[in-house]
Amino acid sequence: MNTFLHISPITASILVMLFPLLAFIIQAVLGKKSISGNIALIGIIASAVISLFGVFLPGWNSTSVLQKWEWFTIGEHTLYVGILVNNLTALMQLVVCIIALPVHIYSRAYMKGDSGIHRYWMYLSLFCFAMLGLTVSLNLLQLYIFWELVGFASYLLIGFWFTKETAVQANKKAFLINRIGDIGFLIGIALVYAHCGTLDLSTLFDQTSSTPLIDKNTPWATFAGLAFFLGAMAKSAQFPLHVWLPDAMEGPTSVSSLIHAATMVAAGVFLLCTVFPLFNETVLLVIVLIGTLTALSAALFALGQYDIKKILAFSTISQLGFMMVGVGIGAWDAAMFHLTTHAFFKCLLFLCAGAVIHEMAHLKAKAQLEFDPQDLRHIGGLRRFMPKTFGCMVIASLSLAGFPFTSGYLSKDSIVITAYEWASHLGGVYVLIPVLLIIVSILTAFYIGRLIFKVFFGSFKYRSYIKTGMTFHEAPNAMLIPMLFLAAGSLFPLFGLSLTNYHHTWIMQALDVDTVYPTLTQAHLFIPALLTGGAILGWLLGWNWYVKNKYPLSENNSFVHFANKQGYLNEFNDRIFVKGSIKLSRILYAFDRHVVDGLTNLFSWFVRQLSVVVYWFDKHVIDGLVNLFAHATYYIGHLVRHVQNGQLQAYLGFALTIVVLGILYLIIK
Amino acid sequence: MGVLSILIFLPLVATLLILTLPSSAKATYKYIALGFTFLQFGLSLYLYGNFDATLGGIQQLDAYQFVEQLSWIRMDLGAIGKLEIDYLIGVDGISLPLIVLSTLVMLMGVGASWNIDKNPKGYFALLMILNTAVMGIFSALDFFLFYVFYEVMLLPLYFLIGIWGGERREYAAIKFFIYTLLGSVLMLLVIVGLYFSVINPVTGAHTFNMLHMMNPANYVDGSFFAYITNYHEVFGIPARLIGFIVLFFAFAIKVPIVPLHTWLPDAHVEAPTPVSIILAGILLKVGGYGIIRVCYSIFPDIAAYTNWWLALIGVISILYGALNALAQKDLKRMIAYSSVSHMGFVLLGIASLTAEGLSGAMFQMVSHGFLSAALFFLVGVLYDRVHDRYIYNFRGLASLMPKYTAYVAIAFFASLGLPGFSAFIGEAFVIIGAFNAESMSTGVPRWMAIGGSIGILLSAAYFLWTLQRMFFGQTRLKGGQAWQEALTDLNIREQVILFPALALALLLGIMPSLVFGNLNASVLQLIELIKP
Amino acid sequence: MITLTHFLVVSACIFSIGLYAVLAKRNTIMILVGIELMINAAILNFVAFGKYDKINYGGQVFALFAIVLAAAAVAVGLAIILNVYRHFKTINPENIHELKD
Amino acid sequence: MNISIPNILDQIIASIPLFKPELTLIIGFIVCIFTALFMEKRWKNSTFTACMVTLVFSLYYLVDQLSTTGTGFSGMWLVDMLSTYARLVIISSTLIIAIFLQQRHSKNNGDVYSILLAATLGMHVLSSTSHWLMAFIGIEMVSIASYILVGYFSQNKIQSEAAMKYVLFGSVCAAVMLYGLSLVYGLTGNLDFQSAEHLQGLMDAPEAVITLALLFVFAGIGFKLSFVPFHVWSPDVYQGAPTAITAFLSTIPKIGAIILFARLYQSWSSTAFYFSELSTWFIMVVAIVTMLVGNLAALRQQDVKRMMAYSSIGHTGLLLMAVFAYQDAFSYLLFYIVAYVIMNLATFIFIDQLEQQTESTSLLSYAGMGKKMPMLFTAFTLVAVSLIGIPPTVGFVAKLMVFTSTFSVFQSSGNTGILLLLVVGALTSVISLFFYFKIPLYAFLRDSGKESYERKRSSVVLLIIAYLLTATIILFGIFPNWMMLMLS
Repeated sequence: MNTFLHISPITASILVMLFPLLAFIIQAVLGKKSISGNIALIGIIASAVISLFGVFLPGWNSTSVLQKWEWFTIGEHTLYVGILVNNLTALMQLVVCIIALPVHIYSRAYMKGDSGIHRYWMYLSLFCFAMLGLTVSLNLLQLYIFWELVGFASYLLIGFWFTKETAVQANKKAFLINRIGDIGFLIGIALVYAHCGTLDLSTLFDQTSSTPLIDKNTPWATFAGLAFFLGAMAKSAQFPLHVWLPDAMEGPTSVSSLIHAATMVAAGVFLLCTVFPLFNETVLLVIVLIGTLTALSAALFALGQYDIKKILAFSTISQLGFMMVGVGIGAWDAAMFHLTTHAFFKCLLFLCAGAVIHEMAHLKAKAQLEFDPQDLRHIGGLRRFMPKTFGCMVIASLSLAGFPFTSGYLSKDSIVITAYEWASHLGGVYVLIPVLLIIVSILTAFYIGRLIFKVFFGSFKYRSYIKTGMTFHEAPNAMLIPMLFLAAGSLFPLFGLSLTNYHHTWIMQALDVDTVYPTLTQAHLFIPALLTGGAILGWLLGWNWYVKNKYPLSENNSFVHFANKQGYLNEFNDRIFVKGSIKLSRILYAFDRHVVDGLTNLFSWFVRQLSVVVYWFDKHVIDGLVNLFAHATYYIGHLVRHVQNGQLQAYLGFALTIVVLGILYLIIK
Repeated sequence: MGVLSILIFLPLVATLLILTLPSSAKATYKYIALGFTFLQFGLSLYLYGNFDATLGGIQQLDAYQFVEQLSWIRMDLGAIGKLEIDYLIGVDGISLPLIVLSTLVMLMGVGASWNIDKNPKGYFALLMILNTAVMGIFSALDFFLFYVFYEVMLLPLYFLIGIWGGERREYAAIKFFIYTLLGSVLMLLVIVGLYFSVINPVTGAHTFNMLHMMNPANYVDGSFFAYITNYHEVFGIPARLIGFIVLFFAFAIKVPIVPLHTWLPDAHVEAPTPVSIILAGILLKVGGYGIIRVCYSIFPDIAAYTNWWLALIGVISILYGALNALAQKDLKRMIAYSSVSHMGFVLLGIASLTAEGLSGAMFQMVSHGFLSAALFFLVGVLYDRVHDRYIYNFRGLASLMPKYTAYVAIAFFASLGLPGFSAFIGEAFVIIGAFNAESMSTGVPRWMAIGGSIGILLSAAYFLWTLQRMFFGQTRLKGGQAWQEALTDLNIREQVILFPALALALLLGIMPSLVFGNLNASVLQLIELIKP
Repeated sequence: MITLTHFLVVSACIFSIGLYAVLAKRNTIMILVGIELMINAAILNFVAFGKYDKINYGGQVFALFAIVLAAAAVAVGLAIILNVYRHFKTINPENIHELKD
Repeated sequence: MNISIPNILDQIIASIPLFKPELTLIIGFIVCIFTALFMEKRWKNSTFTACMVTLVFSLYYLVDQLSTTGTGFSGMWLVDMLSTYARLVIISSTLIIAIFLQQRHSKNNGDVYSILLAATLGMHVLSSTSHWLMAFIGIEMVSIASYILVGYFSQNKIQSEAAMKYVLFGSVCAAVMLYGLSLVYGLTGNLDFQSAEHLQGLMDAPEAVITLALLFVFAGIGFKLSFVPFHVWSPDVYQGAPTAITAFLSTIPKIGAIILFARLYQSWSSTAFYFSELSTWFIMVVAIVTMLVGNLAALRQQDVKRMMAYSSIGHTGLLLMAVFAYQDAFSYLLFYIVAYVIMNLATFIFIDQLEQQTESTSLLSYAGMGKKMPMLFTAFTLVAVSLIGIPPTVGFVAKLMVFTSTFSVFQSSGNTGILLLLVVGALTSVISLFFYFKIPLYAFLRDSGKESYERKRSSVVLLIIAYLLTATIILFGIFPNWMMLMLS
């Protein structure tokens, strides 16, 4: 198949980058005239096709190829720009294309009629260009450039509705917090450059060479590793730098689905996978801890949310935490795997949510109602109105919750199991990590279940309106088709025919990294069971609690006792887990809002105040000193004039006195 | 009359032309000025094109290009020997980018002063004199010549600010003048000292030739600034250290560094738009150029000895300027302080004494050159429309003047160091160089580099804040309806001026080799000179 | 017998008196007189020293010139003071201070 | 030494050639008196013409004296390059002053020219002698002539007061100096301060007496140069005197005095005894103080002439610096003098022009004049720039040369005091910027509330001269060696 078009993967991946760029430029030139988005669409289709047939299929599982061109020389060192195509990059690029394509199609319907649509397509193409460039960069500096460009694109897209105050606040926040990370990244680059004199990934992490450039057990390596991780933390919204992602939901939902769920936020993970050889134990441990913390906290926050997109945002954060853990435990293959699967189902989730919100918004508009179309409490029982959406969403959620037959199942297992192996290899408190991860995945199942039930089951608050002729119908095909496509992608077959064993998925086989610790076969049995069980349990609870929020069973049932028990169990569960966890989540969320985010705001406020103080200092002390000096000189000038009082004899007296004094001084001394 | 001399003295011709033309022809002045600056720009491009990047320059004359040497002043002062002053000009990798930059910024400046109606004759005449002085500074290799141009530069500026400036123009003008003169008179003393310490190896006479001053062999033993066997001390401080400090002080005022920067906000805010463009675009660079060409090249030993402090000053300027910018309510003042912050990077890079840092600093100077010019021009656009710069008086301009907003956004992001634009390369390599300094053991610790990188964050903060505060959100203006009409979008002329600058920022951001290519040899040479 | 010292002492006294007059008198004419005294003190010195200057009579010659010049100066001074009196109707230097900072 | 009459006569006759220019002046002086008495009625400007002719002639004699050096009148008259060039400068600037007077005070001005010539003669004497007697005569001639000049046109209170202050202060200083001289004479028994026994006498003399004598002597010179503390008279007199006379006062008398002082210092500082040390320190301290006082006091002035008085005090400080650094090479000393003269003459001509326009010498009256007479104020600004010492003007080169020579002294002696001298010199030029630039500040930056004045009595000749002077300021600023060529 790699004879396709007879172009080398290098050229192909360059083309993949260039098409969106081309689209961007054309649309920038056209300006308001390009509202259809066809150009962007064509661009991304071309990229997708080429990246699949030109880069991925030929590049996959073959030796990594790279090509570099001299960029500029500074001092003795020459920097190159280049393209690196190996499994990792090819996969990442493909994922981006495959996700971006449906989102583009979806957007055509979703964004139709928006006044600023031409900017939308422009920004979207820009983002695709940057993201695709990021994936195949050879040079760390080059990577950094694209890294910031995606941030810039996301800034533009979050603030797409720039007249909305919250939106512009959000995009400012997003960019600034990402800037913190970027500085970390930059410092990392600087350190690497200072010690190795080059930034080419190929030369830096050259496995073949006998003497690796980097001795990772040096303090600077630790420092650099942490710096890189800081960068990843900001991009991938790791605690405590995650605060920007929930706010970023101010952007159009399609944007959230592409950028803030599937691709850009995953760039952090991708970066860590790229520079993985740099990390030593210390750094990795830090990554694991932060990852776990993020996964847990975000999952808890998600429990209590009422805003659909917020829930999904937090779930994204938590899933990113999973990936981080994957990297941290050294199984970055698993992390990449989860990244891929997550891209599909999370994107799908957002698209479905988008469809729902779209309809709700329409209803709101038509019926002149005043409610937040994203608020769960206003939505319900939609499965009758939009069954297909419902179907897609269910698949996506199942995948997220990690039910068998879904891709999520495989990837999540891969991480959790490896984590367990890692923990049991190290022993001691490390076991806490996999345990926490399992709890998190159960929580995940629960909150996503809650979302599904609340949205699609129960009774719809605004039925009455629909009775009165208001149409409330399925999403249009332009939106459905991408969703269906992604839904297909969220199932296991895409990744390999083995239902249970993630080791047999082609991604894992290709990217396989041999870990220091042994594989525990029994783990492959009970952990999936545990996860699945937990997931099912979570859904049951959710079902019982949100759909039939009363005891389901009648008296004269043969299963009374059991049912009662179950009821008790339910109540028990209800009291202990559900209520408890929801309360907890509320509290924690409040904590997050007011303390973590509050800290961010506090910090910005502090900087503001500091700046005011500094300015005061500048104006009154430094400049004041300058003026004081001037005035002092001026005043001395004034004093000197006292001699000139116009009295002749005073003059003479003055002059002669000084002479006499001089004489006296000279004689006496 | 070599091409370089033509480049320098062309504007003088323009001045004479303008002065001789009767006031009835005042409409033509700006076209004359524009024409001559265009010619200059062409010449500078010619220089750029015919520049041999392999030659280092710095302290060896044969490695300079477009050199012209005429004996200018020969005076027999009897007991104290012959006064030997040459008209010696030349270009090396350090000065070439700045020359090209200056011509470009001058072009922008002339374009920006298109609708100056108050006494255009004097205005353009002074502008052209300034132009000459600037070109002279960047190409003079004889210290006397350098000093002459350096001082001549001040006079036109005083009047440009003082006559065409804002309300507090008198204060700003004299403040600027006094500040700079204070630096330069002390510099004059050091020049005299150097004159007596250095002899021209060929003629054996004392000389003002900078290149001779850079060569330790030419120093007279026991002279005041002698390299070796120098016992001269003033109040216990070695003479050479004093000399370096004084020269640094003189140029640091121009850069400007904290705490010698307070003339800058006043001068920028009070100056008319074209003048602030030139101030920020060219004159600040004179400081950086002076530090490299004079302080570091003539006192390399001291440079290596003091760079810790210089770097510290640089970091302080970065953070201090950024914080000040964050606190501003006047847009122009904000940008002025941002210049302080960005020029801090230059100092940090220079002080790092690494090839990366120095090149980064040079690049930062170039990029800051036209970026700050563009920024000031943008402020000027707003000020022309409604004569107000107060950030809080504007809201949601984006929906009112989309083109303008687009340009502002690009300019802001370019200067807050968004990759793909030139400022990023400059700042990134300053940081990288500062990090590298420890590996090169030039004595600049890493925490300074980190401090610098925090400056990048802050710059993002104030630019984004301004962007959000002024341009986004619902349109609300202090001036109400009147402003609504006044605030028309950019016209063709303004776009013609803005577009090249921003395009150049992008171009250099993508192909830094355009600058680095010509820089490298000289930078390496300088590093060699400083590291014996 | 009168030695050089006597001359010097006397001339010093005269000089001081003249100086006093110059500084203290409230009448411009008296100031002129004081100046005259000072000059004469100097002349006295010259003559006294001239006694010991064998070669050429530098002292005496100087004395002569000094006398002439002093006379000229005083003449001019008087004329100007007259002029002042025309404008100010007084010659008390205390009251003549149009010009000052 | 043989003092038989024929010998002396021979000597006198032999010395006549060295004395030609002065002889012309003397003759011219007498001629002027007569023309003023008899011809003025019939032919106006006759005296002026006579004066001009005299000056031109003596200029001519000077020029062909350029190569000759020698002493005459039994060592009382001393002609060398320094004196010749100094006298050249004096004569040429006197020419300008004469024209100035003629332009400004056309009526009953006959005797002014004779007095002017007398002053010039005195200056010549000062600048070409090393003998105290001659020096004293010279000083007195100049002083008396200047008293008369100041008082000559006195129509109002201010001018007469100025004259009075000048004459009294001057006479007192002269008297003090005379007393000092008498002591010096007593100590040394020889009045030629370059001769060996003079120095020998000073070496043997007791310190206390030396101190007294020297300071008294310096008082006289200080009055002429108006350095601190003998500067107090100059602001009042400068302000009070007619502008043309102020121009004269601020330039010419200083030349002679500074030359004398330079000779004196050179010959005295050659040895390493108390008196030379004393004079060294004296000059250093006085120079520093003078520069500071002059420039600081000028900051607050609102009257241009008064401001210029202080500025010239400040420049005296720099002149002292030049004297301090004066060794055999007089070129930069002369250079500074010439620069100073040119700048001051130009300045006062401009001031005078404006005085004619605005009937005032107050800076406030310049407000907004820049628009009405741009040419004049541009030139004026350039002169101010030169006075500050900013390139590309002759003022800068002069200052640079003074600094250079002073630094060379510093490098050889390593005396930190000299460094202080240099630093003060540099800093004061920054201070001076502030008040000199009041002129363009008012002229260009301020707007005048008043209506424009009718142009009256603005003399074209003077303006042309002033512009020429300005041109030379720039020209010599860029090509100082041209001037040096003329000087050597």
